[in-house]
Amino acid sequence: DDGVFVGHLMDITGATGFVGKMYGPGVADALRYINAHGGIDGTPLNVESVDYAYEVPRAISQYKQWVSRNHMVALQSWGTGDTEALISFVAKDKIPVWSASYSGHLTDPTGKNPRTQKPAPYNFFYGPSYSDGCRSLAQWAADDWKAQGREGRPKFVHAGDNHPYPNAPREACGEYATELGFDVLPPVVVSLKPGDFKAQCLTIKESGANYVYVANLGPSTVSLVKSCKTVGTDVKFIANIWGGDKATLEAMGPEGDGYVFVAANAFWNDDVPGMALVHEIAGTNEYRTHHYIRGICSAFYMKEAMEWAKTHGGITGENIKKGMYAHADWVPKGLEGVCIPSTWTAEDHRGTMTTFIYQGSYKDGAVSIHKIAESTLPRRAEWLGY
Amino acid sequence: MASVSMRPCGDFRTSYKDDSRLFDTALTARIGIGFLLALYLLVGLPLAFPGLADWPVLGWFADSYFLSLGIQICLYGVAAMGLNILVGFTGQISLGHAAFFGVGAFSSAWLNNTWGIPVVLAIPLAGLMAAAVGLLFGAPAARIKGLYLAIATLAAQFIIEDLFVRLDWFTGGSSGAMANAPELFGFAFDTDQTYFLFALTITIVLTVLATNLMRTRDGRALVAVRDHYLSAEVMGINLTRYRVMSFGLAAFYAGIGGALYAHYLMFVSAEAFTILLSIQFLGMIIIGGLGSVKGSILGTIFMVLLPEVMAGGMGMLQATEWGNQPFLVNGLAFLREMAIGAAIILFLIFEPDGLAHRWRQIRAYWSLYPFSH
Amino acid sequence: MAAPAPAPAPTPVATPPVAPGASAEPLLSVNNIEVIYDDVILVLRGVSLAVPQGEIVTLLGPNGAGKSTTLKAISGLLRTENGKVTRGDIRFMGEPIANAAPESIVRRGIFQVMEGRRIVEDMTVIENLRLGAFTRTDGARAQRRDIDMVLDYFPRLRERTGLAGYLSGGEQQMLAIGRAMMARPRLILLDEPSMGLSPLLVKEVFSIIRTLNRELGITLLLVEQNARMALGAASFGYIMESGKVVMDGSAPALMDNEDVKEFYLGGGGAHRRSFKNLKSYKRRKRWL
Amino acid sequence: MNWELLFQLLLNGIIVGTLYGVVAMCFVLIYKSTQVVNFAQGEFLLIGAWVCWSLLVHWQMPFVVGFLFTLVFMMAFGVLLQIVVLRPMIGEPIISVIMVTIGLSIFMRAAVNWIFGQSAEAFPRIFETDVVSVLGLNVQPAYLMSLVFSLFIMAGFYAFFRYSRYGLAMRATAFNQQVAQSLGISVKTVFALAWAISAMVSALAGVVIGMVNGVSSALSFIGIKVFPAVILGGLDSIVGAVVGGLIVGMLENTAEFVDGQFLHWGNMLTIAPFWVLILLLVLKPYGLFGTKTIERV
Amino acid sequence: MSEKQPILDVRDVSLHFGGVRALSNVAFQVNRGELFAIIGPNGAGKTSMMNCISGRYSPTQGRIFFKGQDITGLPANRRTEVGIGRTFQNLALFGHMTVLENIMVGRHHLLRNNFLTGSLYWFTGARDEELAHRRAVEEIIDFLEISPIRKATAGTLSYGLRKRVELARAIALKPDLILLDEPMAGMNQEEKEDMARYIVDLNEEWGMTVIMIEHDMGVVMDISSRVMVLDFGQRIALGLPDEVINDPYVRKAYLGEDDTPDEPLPPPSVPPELAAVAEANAARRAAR
Ligand SMILES: Nc1ncnc2c1ncn2[C@@H]1O[C@H](COP(=O)(O)OP(=O)(O)OP(=O)(O)O)[C@@H](O)[C@H]1O
Ligand SMILES: Nc1ncnc2c1ncn2[C@@H]1O[C@H](COP(=O)(O)OP(=O)(O)OP(=O)(O)O)[C@@H](O)[C@H]1O
Ligand SMILES: [Mg+2]
Ligand SMILES: [Mg+2]
Repeated sequence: DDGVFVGHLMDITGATGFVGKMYGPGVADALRYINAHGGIDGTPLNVESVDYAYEVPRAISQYKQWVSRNHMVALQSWGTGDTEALISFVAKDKIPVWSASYSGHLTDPTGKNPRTQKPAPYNFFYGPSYSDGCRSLAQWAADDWKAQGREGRPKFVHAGDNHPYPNAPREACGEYATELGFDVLPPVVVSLKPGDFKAQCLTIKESGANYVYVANLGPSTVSLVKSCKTVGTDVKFIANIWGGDKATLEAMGPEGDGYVFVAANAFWNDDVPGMALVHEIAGTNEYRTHHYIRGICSAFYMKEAMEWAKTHGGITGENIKKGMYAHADWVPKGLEGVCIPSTWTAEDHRGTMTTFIYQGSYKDGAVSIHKIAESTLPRRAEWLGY
Repeated sequence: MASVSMRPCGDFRTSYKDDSRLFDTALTARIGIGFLLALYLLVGLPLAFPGLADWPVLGWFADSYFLSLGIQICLYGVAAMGLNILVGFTGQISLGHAAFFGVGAFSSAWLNNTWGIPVVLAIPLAGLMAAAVGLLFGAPAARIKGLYLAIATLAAQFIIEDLFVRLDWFTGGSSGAMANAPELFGFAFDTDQTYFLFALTITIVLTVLATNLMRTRDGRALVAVRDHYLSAEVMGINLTRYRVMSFGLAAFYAGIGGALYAHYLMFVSAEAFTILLSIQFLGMIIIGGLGSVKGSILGTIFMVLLPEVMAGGMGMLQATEWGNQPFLVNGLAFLREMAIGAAIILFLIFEPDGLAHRWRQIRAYWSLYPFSH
Repeated sequence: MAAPAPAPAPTPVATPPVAPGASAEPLLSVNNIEVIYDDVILVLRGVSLAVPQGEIVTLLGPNGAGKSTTLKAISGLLRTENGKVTRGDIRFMGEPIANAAPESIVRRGIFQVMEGRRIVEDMTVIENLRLGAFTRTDGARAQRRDIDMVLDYFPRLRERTGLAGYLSGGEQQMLAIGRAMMARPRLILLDEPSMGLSPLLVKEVFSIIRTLNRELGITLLLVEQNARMALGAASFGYIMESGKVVMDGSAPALMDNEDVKEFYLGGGGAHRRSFKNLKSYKRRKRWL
Repeated sequence: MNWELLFQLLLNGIIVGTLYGVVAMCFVLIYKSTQVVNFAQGEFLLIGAWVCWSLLVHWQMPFVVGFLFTLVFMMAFGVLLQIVVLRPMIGEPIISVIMVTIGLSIFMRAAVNWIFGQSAEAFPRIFETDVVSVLGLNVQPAYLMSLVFSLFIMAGFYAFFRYSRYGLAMRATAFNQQVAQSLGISVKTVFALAWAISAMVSALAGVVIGMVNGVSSALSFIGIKVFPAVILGGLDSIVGAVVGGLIVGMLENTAEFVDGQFLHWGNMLTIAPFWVLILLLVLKPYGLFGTKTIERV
Repeated sequence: MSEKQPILDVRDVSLHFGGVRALSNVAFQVNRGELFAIIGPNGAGKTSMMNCISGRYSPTQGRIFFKGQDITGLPANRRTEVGIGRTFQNLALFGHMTVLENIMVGRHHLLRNNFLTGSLYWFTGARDEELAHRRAVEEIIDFLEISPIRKATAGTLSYGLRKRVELARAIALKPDLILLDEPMAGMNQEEKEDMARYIVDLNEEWGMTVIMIEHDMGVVMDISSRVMVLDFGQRIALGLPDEVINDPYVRKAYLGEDDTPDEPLPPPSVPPELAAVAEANAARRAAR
């Protein structure tokens, strides 16, 4: 058995390298582990991991090379730009993709939602869409507001760059927040590149916002939180899935105390059955962020879909896609408690509606992270692809 | 008086018409046209007879990796040609070319999606729309010159980039817009092979147009404005008109390139048209040779292939035992980036006038051979 | 009136070499050099000339002969135009300087006044003059005195306080010469100093050239189109054509030469040929 | 109208703008002496900040010592850069040199990211307090330090170009390298000097910004961000660079005010300076203080 | 002559740059077919006058009429259409174009193709138009005897050749009035004679009216029909060449003539070191 080819695009050196270098190795390590343990029931995976530096043209030519030279059957990919650019190609070439771009519209494989411009039948991702992630944070914030016993309508504001990735959940989330009883303030634009955000923070402070949804990632969020602390903005920061992790909190230092973010898997030190496998895959005891672990989940869903395909006509892109629909409330074997049970159907690529909500705290120079809630959103039809 | 004409010995022209041909000699004409015909044939054959795609050499011409590089060279090359008209010929540096490229991409998608205009028509129309935007943002060129103008175009880049995300009705906002493959008489150019031929044809047409332009009145006027605008004015050239017009022309070419980009990827997002792309366009024409239509294409080839070659090189490095050194494993990707930067630097140190210049020198050398010097 | 009374002539900074026995060696000698531009265009094909210490030597020739190229080869500025001395050597005070860096050649005491003025347009007259003294290390006061001296030579420049770029052509030429004076070199290479100057100023410039030579002890190699003036000032002359020296001799000898009279002096000495009456195109003599 | 907010924003603009001004001055310095627009300016900041950071964090140096070391290092770095990369480009078309700086920026950014990583790191605490209050606005003390430094640097630059022999030589070199060489000016030395000073001063700005925002690869973007400042002031004016920086700083903040309070268009802070830039250039094609190029025939 | 309408009528033109009064109330007329010369010391305002006529500067005061039409406010680039062409004192060629292209630019206002029709070359008659004008340009090239450098890049030519190309370019405009700013600067006697020839031919055979700034009094005396003298921006004389040259003020301020004659020349001597080089050069010449 010569094996099947799996392409893996990651961003180590590019604009999103900050989290890319956590997620990418998760996928790569998992695939290596799978190969070392018999591959797909004996079929090895020929994996090529390539750092495309977040540059779309490079991703495209790499993709073409894999398709025509290597007969790729599946792709593990990364960013918004390349994922969107590849939607048509992968659909035509029938190559399923697991990306780390969680834009809502990727979850609509048939184009049911009128807002969906183009169905994305071969696109998958593991975890909540950006919209759902933000919705669950809004839900948590609403509870938090009540739990604190505060009066009146809380104010909610989106803070992120004017780019596809941060903007992806803006409207969807705003609508839900309004529904939950928030006053949704005009969004504040904060660059994806870190900088001095005191001006924006003064605006936020002035507007009296209570919950700031941080739509960016990495260093930019650090700058935002620090700048706001400097000018004395008293708000709760709630961040999307890429906006919070241990590295980010460590860079924030004391200012990161109380920082809330959403996640889609258990953490490195959590006491869950599947975590042993995660440690084994990493081959180290050194702390790994939840992005790394999400990469492992992504790879393992693919693996099991391939296994299903192998027994149902062979490992082809088309069969793998069907394999994704074969299970419900599905957790890859060995990762129990790590990955959230997920269900994909031919009409609905929202794997999970459940999210974990974590909070960072800072004490005596040390950062720690705790799960503070678990939230499950209703699988509303009108939210499909939005 | 030393004559500095570089033409092969024995090549005499007997009429002015001969003297104004596209190709310098009958030989180069034959080589050039022959090369293009061969390209059509080699790509077209496996397309017509899919069985041929498995043949050893023909197979390369059906390889969608090579073809996708070819397509990228075509669509970026067209845009680079436009930038060369602006920078190389007219002498106005632009840091906002990617924005016009983007305008073309969004326009073409919009015309096709919203108004149902067939893609083959939408592409030239998108060129015109980009040209209109180019004229608008080029208008300050009537007053602003040199690096000040360059930075004004940088401003245009950021402003247009911002508008891409803002103008929802036009661009689909931050989620971008879908685009369709071009179709002609029911035939869709939706594979790499067909699209390559499509893009190649457009590129050839635009190259010929640009070459013609440069050897006629308005083309000369552009160069005159660059070389000495004060005396150009006295020669009856309306400086403002030509300065602004070159923006329009540049944007037109960029727009066509962008449209080709859109219909190849079938998706357009604002993310693709950043200042980095603008800088890359500049790199293409500087490396290719300012003020040379041919150089624009050569430079594009260089810039498109460089990362690919570097990636290949890194792959090879990885395969050696050296590649297992931990510091290299983590650094491979950075090394590639560094290699790209270094390649650009080294290239410019050794070839500051660009590939087109070296090309001319080689030709001069061979045509004077064995009497060089 | 000769030159406007020059300021009390200060002693030259660059004193001529006094090494005994060195007198046989000219200050500057150019031996059979060949110059190529752009790696392909051969412009000088074996040019030799010598400039003895303390003399004025002139170099004449038609447009495109390679006079400016010769000067640039000496001053090293050829490099900046992608040209190279590919054969032969250039010696200044006995040391080879061919293809050396221009700034090091200036330090040795050769200063070229380039053709076409080449002043720094976005600086004032004074700043341009100060720049001329860039390589000098004898302090601000000496330089200020020299600036005064130059301005005495060219009183017009005194009134020009704006940017040098707005000076008239002739004023710029004055400034260029003045800038060379500021450098106090041993050898000045003057490329067409009279170009664009009014007859009055041409005379003045030539008397300044003589003064520079006589009073400051500066040696000059002078490229000129005004052959009459040039041969009048110089002691020796070379004539170049198509990249070669085709004739040379002492200034009076050259002035007596029929060909020189015909092509450089405008007919036989005293009675000038009228420009108007040259109805038919003339014979051309080439020394090829 | 919320006057207090406006006031605070403007104050913030002035403080941030001074830093823009410092970086802009480095730009102007290189432009004034070589006519080169240095696209690697941001990387100078980046390298300076990282070097200082690692001296403080890994080598545990006291701030003053580490800082001085950084300046010396950057000076050497600038000279080295000139010798290896820019010297061969002397006499080549300016646009090629500009492209070389782009190549340099790609190279240096990758190298720095490799060596130091891409995450944001915080500077160790240097000042006693985290925030100082200036007229009611809380700012990081590093800003005040930079304010003082920039005043010194500005004065230094001004005097340099005004009175120093080398200042004159730099201007001549920028005007025309051939002419400069014919005057005995070593273009190499001028280049080395310009790049060394620029690298050094950039490093200073890098350290200050690093102390405020944390050190990360994004520092390199400042290089592009100051373009409007440079141009507003006029490419070749030191004073203009500072004024340009202040204007851009205040403009950004005013835009933020108008946007945040009334318009809610979003992103005005980043975009407004560019709009203003174009408008201003149309009115004053050489910026506020730039010298008009001489047009004579 | 006086009953003919002047082709150019300059009425009390003044031009100020800040404090500098480049021209003050200058008035003169040039008749059709004249070869009119402007002379004057450096910085007198000659070039400024020409700039006013060609539209580079607009006069602070006064009006300029051309063929009876007021052209004072006409943009520079529109003046080719009415029939004014010029050359420049400081070279202003398009350095990167070939000589041929440079001259073709001169045809700009006579060509009708635009970027669209030009791009479509074969289909829109652009080619035929180009070729037709190419023929006219070749005629000019032959006339000025620059055919060997037709394809040379203008920027690499020697100074004198560039001046000639500039003249060719100005002729290509087919102007009725051609303005020549020091056309003979930087030329030797022989080349001046050629240039004078061209100018006279232009004037007499091509029928162009010529205004020429020139410092070589020989040329001015011989070929011009009338001469105007400017000094400090003011017209100080205007008349036939003979009258003007004998004007005492002109003699003093411009020619500097009533002065002591030139200092006696240094005694002719050939230093020994020159003799050696001269010998070597002679030997090389003999060998060829
Ligand atoms: N940078 C250059 N590149 C190529 N060729 C050049 C260059 N400079 C000069 N030449 C050529 O070298 C030859 C000699 O030029 P040079 O300027 O030395 O002549 P010249 O004797 O000074 O003439 P003129 O009296 O007109 O100034 C000319 O044919 C010219 O075309
Ligand atoms: N654009 C300008 N700005 C300021 N001053 C100027 C400008 N143009 C010319 N001048 C000044 O006007 C005066 C006349 O200059 P112009 O060039 O007309 O002299 P010219 O007679 O041509 O002299 P030359 O024979 O030396 O060329 C000079 O003093 C010059 O400095
Ligand atoms: Mg010369
Ligand atoms: Mg003049």
